[in-house]
Amino acid sequence: MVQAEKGSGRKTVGAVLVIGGGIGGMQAALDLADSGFFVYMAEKKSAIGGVMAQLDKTFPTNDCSMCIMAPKLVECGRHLNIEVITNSEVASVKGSAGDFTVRLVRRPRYVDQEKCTGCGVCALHCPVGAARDQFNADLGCRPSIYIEYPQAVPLAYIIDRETCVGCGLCETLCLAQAVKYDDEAWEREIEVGAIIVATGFDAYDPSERKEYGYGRFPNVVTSMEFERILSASGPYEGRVLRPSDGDIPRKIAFIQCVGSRDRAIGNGYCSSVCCMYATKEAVIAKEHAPGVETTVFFMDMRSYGKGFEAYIERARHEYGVRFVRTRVGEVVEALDTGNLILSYETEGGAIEKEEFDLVVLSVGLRPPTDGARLAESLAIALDTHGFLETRSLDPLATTRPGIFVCGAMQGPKDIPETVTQASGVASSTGAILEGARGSLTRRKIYPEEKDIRGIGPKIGVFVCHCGINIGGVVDVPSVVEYAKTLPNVVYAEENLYTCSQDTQKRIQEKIEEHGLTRVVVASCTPRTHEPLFQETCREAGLNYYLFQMANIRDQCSWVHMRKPIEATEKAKDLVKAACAKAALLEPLERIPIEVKQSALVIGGGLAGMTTALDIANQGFRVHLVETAPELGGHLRRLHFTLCGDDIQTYLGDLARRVMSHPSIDVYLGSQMTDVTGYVGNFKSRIIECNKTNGEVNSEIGSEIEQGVEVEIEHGVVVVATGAKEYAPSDGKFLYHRHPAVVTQSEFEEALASGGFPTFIERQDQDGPIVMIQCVGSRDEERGYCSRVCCSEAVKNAIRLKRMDPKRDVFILYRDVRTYGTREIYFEEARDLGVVFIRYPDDEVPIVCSSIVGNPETRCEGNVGKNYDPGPVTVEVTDTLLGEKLAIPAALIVLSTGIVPDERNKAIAQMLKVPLDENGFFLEAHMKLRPVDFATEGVFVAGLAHSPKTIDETIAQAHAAAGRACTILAAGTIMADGIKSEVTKTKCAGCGLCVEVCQYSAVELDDKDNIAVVNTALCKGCGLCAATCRCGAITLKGFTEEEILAEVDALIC
Amino acid sequence: MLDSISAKAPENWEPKIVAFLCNWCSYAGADLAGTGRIQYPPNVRVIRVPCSGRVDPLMILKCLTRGADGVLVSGCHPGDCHYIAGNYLARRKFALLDELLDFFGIEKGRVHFSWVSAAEGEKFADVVKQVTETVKAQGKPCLGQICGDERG
Amino acid sequence: MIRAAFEPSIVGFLCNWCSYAGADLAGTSRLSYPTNLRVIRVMCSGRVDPELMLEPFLRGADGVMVLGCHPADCHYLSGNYQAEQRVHCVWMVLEHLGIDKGRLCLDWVSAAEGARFAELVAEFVSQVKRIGPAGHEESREELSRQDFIWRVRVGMRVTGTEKFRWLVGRQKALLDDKNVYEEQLSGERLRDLMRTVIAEESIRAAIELLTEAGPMSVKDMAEALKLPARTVLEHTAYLKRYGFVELHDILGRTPRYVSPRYTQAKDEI
Amino acid sequence: MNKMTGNGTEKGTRHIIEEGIRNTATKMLESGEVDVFIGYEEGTLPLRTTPAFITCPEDATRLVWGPACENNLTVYLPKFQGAVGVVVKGCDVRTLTNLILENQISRDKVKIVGVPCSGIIDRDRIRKVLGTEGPIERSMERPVRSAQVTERSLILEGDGFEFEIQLEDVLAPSCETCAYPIPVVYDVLIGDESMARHAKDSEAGYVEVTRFAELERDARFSYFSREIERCIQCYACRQACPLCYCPECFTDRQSPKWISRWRGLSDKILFHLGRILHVAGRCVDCGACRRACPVGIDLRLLTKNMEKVVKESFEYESGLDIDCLPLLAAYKREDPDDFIL
Repeated sequence: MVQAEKGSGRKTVGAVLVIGGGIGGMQAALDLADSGFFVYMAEKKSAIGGVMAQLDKTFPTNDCSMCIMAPKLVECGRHLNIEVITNSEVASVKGSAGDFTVRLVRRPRYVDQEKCTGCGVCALHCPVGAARDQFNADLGCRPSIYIEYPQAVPLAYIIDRETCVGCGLCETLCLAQAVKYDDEAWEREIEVGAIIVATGFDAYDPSERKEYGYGRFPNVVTSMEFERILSASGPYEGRVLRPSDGDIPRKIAFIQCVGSRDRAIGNGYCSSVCCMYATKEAVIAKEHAPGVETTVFFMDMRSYGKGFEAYIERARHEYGVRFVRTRVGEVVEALDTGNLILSYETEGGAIEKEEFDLVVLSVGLRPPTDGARLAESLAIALDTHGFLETRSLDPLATTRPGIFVCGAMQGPKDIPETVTQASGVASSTGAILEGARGSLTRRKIYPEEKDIRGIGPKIGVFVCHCGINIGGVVDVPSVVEYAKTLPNVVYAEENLYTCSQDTQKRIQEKIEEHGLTRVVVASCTPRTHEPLFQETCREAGLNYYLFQMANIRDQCSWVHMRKPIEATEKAKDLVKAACAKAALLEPLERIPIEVKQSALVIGGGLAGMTTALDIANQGFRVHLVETAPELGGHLRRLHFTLCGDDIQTYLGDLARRVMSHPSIDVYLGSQMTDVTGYVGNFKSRIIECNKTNGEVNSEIGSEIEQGVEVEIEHGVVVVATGAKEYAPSDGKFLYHRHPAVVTQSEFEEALASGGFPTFIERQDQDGPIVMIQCVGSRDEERGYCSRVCCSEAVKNAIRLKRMDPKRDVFILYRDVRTYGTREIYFEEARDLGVVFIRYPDDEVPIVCSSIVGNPETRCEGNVGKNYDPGPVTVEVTDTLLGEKLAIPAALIVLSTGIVPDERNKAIAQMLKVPLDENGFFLEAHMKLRPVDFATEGVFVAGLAHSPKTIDETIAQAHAAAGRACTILAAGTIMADGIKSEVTKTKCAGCGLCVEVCQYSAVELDDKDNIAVVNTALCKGCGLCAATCRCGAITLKGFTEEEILAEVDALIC
Repeated sequence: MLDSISAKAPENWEPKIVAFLCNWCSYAGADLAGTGRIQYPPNVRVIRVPCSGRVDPLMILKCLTRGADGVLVSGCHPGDCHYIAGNYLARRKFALLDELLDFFGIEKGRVHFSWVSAAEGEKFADVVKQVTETVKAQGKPCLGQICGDERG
Repeated sequence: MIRAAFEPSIVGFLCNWCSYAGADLAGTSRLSYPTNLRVIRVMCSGRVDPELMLEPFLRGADGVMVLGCHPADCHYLSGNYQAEQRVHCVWMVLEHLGIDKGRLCLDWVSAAEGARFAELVAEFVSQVKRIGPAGHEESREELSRQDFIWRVRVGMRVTGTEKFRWLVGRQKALLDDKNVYEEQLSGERLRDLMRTVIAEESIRAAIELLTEAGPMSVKDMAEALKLPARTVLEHTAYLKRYGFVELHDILGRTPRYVSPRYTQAKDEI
Repeated sequence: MNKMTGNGTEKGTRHIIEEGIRNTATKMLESGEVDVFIGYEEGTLPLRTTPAFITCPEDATRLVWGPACENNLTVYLPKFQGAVGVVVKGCDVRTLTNLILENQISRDKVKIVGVPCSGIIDRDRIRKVLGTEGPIERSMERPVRSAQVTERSLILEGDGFEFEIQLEDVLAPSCETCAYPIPVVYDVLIGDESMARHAKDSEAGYVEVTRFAELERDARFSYFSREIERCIQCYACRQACPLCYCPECFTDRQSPKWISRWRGLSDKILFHLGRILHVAGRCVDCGACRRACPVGIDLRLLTKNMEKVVKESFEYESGLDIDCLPLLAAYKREDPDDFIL
């Protein structure tokens, strides 16, 4: 496709439009901008961040949502190649893939985004205060001039024209003169090569479900409202209070599936995330309000993701969260107390009533209200639920070429999957726009750096009034006078806004005029503004690191508003400390690391092939290593998808494309034996075995003598080594003992071959087929859920029922985990008459058989060699009936789980990347870096990461490619100058630094037994420096001298 | 002088407290306290470090012997460290220091550690309040006094 | 019984150039009017701050008169217009607080209108007499003296807030001219906004006053203020965020809040 | 003259060990297994031994063993390039383990000759028993000229007197409560385990620190202040410590200047606290620092307390495991967190 377009000479635009600035949109934008494309990000609201910004904590790590997201927010906000267009929507789209013309409409903000410093004085005084604060899920109010949330990007206020009376106060107060009442809506046409839809979801409005009393009873809240209640930045500052009277609730109930799995209201699908977020909220509530009892009322516990099952177990056992399997029928309010009485039916059939102080409705995810309108203007199709239509074998493409989708707009999903899809669309986009890479991106050119050696510190100090934010409390002129008296300070001045454009010019002039070699700015926080001032210094020829900031606003004037004298004293101290440190600063180098323009992909299954193709299509060389003699991996055993796509045809086509791609070198029957180097510069050795049979010894390197060794250099590594299907051993379930016991994939193979499984010929031909779920999953040995088995069972059950409608099919399960839109197939299976029987967690069904001719014998496990097995029966306890059933079966199908490959360990050691407790590869961050490793330049995709479905694997493979290409496309990586450094003569070689370094950046030199820092790997945390007793290792930019100079300045 | 740690503090004595805040969580939390205009005592002076793991216990001791009246070290919550496990490794050192100072007879209220996330502006303010109050309650510290006497 | 003997205390703010001169003229003309009025001379009716209009009630007044020059006659051009805006807004405050707004009157008396002055005084005195003594079964709510004083204090705080003062100050300009968006605001819209501001600020002021006396839970405050606890919670949370109330303790499962002023006062004792 | 050996007639434990050491040294040197063998030889003063660096098998007879073999010989190991045999007591081997963990010594270059230890003497205690001031051999009134060591006692002889002291009464304090008298790691164990002192529960060693910790805070502080004020900043404690091997100690660093010699008590405190932190989780209570201190500061109190803290907080005991991570190179999620706000 790419070639065709190039050949036809059609224009390809090297820019991309991302619609939606939530976590998905941000990730896609960053990945694209980092790999050479200019990104327009159109966001409906006044700030990017989306739903994730509203969340308190995230499962399963309980990370603070804002903490982990903020760096991405800030990066999007100031990326040279991302233009964030807030308050805007797409009006129309013309053209085709590679060359779209998009008309954007931007609503007025009434505040000049460039001028607004986000100080918030306007909002503090705005006379209108009654507008509901949507960010706080309407639990509080906000003024007419507001920001979405304190960390908003762009950090500029907006006027809500609906409620504003136009009194003019904000304009009077704004010293930055940012208020712009005559702001008007404008339209803009942009040219882009591709469009990414990342609009996310809307939460279901539970008012419709009258029986739960939402809207009528104040103590019935939605999960989103509760999320805000839990948040430290929320309406109650993180205290768990109930809205009716501000009391701390004793008992909180979570009602699941509100607006999900509910055909009556038209949302038949499962929202995928509610079981986990409700559990998380139940856990966090317990942390915030010790002693509170939390109960989750659920239908099926869908903790299918990586680490989810363990999270639920911890919630249950460590935190004492109670789980009740039921569908709550009704919620009524108790008289006087505002408490709520829930009625529900227990599994045993009894009707229970229970009183709670607070009820949280776990509302589902819906397509955004304007999703249909957007789809119409983009001319793309929606599925029956209102999400964008995609295919399971091409999950990121919409129905119109060149328009892609990621995140919850494609179907309900959690954050990591959204982020995965986002990186994935970046890759898909990159592939179609390959020819235009770098054509529209901007790059800055700097003057040569000044040589400051021998000049000595000459410090210039710039103290900011920040309008009245600082100047209103701190006596700025006296701070300036004080600064002039400090050692090494040769110049000091005050500014109304040090961050304004004209002050930047002024700082540069002063650097020239006074020959400044260090610059100190006393203003707001370095977290947001240091890069700006560093940039200013660098443009004036000063090294980035000859700059120091004193935070006299966020950590001084704003927090000591009623103590001007003390605040001024503190500001002086902070300036003194900044100057003391500044005098010791040294120019540091941002080292460019050349990147080898090729990738190594380990594993030639679905994930490996997809990744390899993507990277190759983006114009980079790929080395694909597969241990088996042919490509395909686990996928060769699957035949059709849940929605009926033909897998083997797809696989054959995919393998052909990989084999014939000019940029992909395929090493079949080969193994990687060694990796050295670091991001951008890896060197690997591969043993090509070229063996003909598929059996390759799992011991890596055991084939060295026979194979040919090749050494390849590459910039990145993608681990896509897959996983295996669990096979019950020792005759468990009579597997491999009785011919009528097969695994799900064996069953599928038979179904695919057209006929009814031949191995049951000897059996009772008309007997039922019994499927047993959770074989090898969620047990003592493997605590995790294998995620796919429920859908696989449903898939094969439906196919069987279609072929042979009269045959009884039983599925014995613990929780049906047909999450997302897969739920529809679960419904279909039930409609077709498949019987689902739930068995208790601790009573695994027993498969037994007798020996022919001796019906009294009963074999449950290992049976002697010479026997002739009789009919099989499954014994199971039905939790609904509460009794034990014995089902004679024609065939027993075991839904066996997915287990990690035992070779993972060796590969993990070679790449210095971690495995999780189950033996799958452990990504850098469960939420936001789902395909990255902490080790830069190494990525993971597919089953090697955790069990997942085909569409998820494809998305993740695209994602790994997308992430890998950000490094490959950059050509060079600029490493930050804050790095550890070893003074050789002081090092005793004790190796403590090597052990504590989480990035394996420090190694002991074999010869001299001294520590050596690999600056390419060092992240600059300084842990090694603080651990070294000898003082041999220090962190440049945060040396002991510098820190102690600050200490001395602050104390003495 | 040596017999009593809590030499009487002069009237309206305001302690100086040095705080080491990790860049990614606690410093951000302190900023958030500012954005939320949450008021807290002005006695704390912040030194920004990349990670709580950058703080060598010797630095804390040095602060005390140089005359700081109190020290606060704050990092990301366990598990949230931007550098994977810097705070976990630092925590061991801090635990040792904490016990050492206690055994040595230096008041528990001098050196404080806290976990403050980027979303906990309120908590940061509370921590500063608590630290300032406990330090004030101790009066002028002996170590500082020894130092001050010898300097002066 | 009380009513029969009731002689209200009235405080009158009279502008120097017209009303005060008018009162003088009433004197020189030997016009007789009730003795209940105590006059405070101000340079302009525009000098009478909303807080000043309420302050006398705290000190035992049963009625307050603000008298200025006739429209367009103001010695300071527009001081009387400002006074008019303010009185209208203070009436809204009184209304919101359940205090009879007839206790506050505004009128115009020129230097030549001695008779009108005497008439107005007599009229107002009888009006206040009709209303009855301040804080004796005041209004439909039958406020006690204590409740009355308390509400006046709430009212004074409301009139002291920035939002209230800004709106009072801008009101006339906004109604006379177009707003910043070049639109003409309806008086109704502005009054609605004013009412909302007064309602909100009253709750906040009330919460502050309650917590200055000691720790209170949201439920206690809601009961004291006869408001839904939910509303009180929302405003308590707002005040807490900006440091006007603090969490005092948690009794059982009920957090109690207190004003920092209470804590300070206690510390000083 | 010193008689480190028993009275010759009965073959005492000590004698067996001494023979064992000599034989082992001879064997190791002859076979070329080691280039040098480090042990103890008799010193020039009564009840003193000195480190012996034996390179010829025939010199092995110089080696001795007895309760005066106090030095921790592992301190010399990092200084040798070749293979070294070394005599170690239960405590010494734990410093050796640390040195191996910290890459100061390569395990394959050292032959560990373990000795079941029955405790070493404490000179201060002997002095106190004798009631003399200063070193016993230089006492003004009753200088000790020679000493004999029997199985259970010391016989000190001077001009016109003979004084028998029970060994048990003059044991080093750390030996009294020693939990590991038998080396936890060795290549060769001389004698057998029964020859060692009975191992005490490690809790026994903490009695003193626990008692001290119960004092008032002010009392603790003034005790330490008084003790440390006597410090002359000679840094002998650091020099004697086998685990203080930094090429440049933080006390000597010029930039930043952590410690100054003229700033008085505050910097002395900083030095001592800093030193404790640097040996935290590594110190094995061998007593070398205490023996080295010329002014007799009670340095063990701080180190012993730190040992207790490390054990109680992190279930970590220094020097027992050759394959573990050093205390500060590892962490557990469930490490103490309650001291953090």
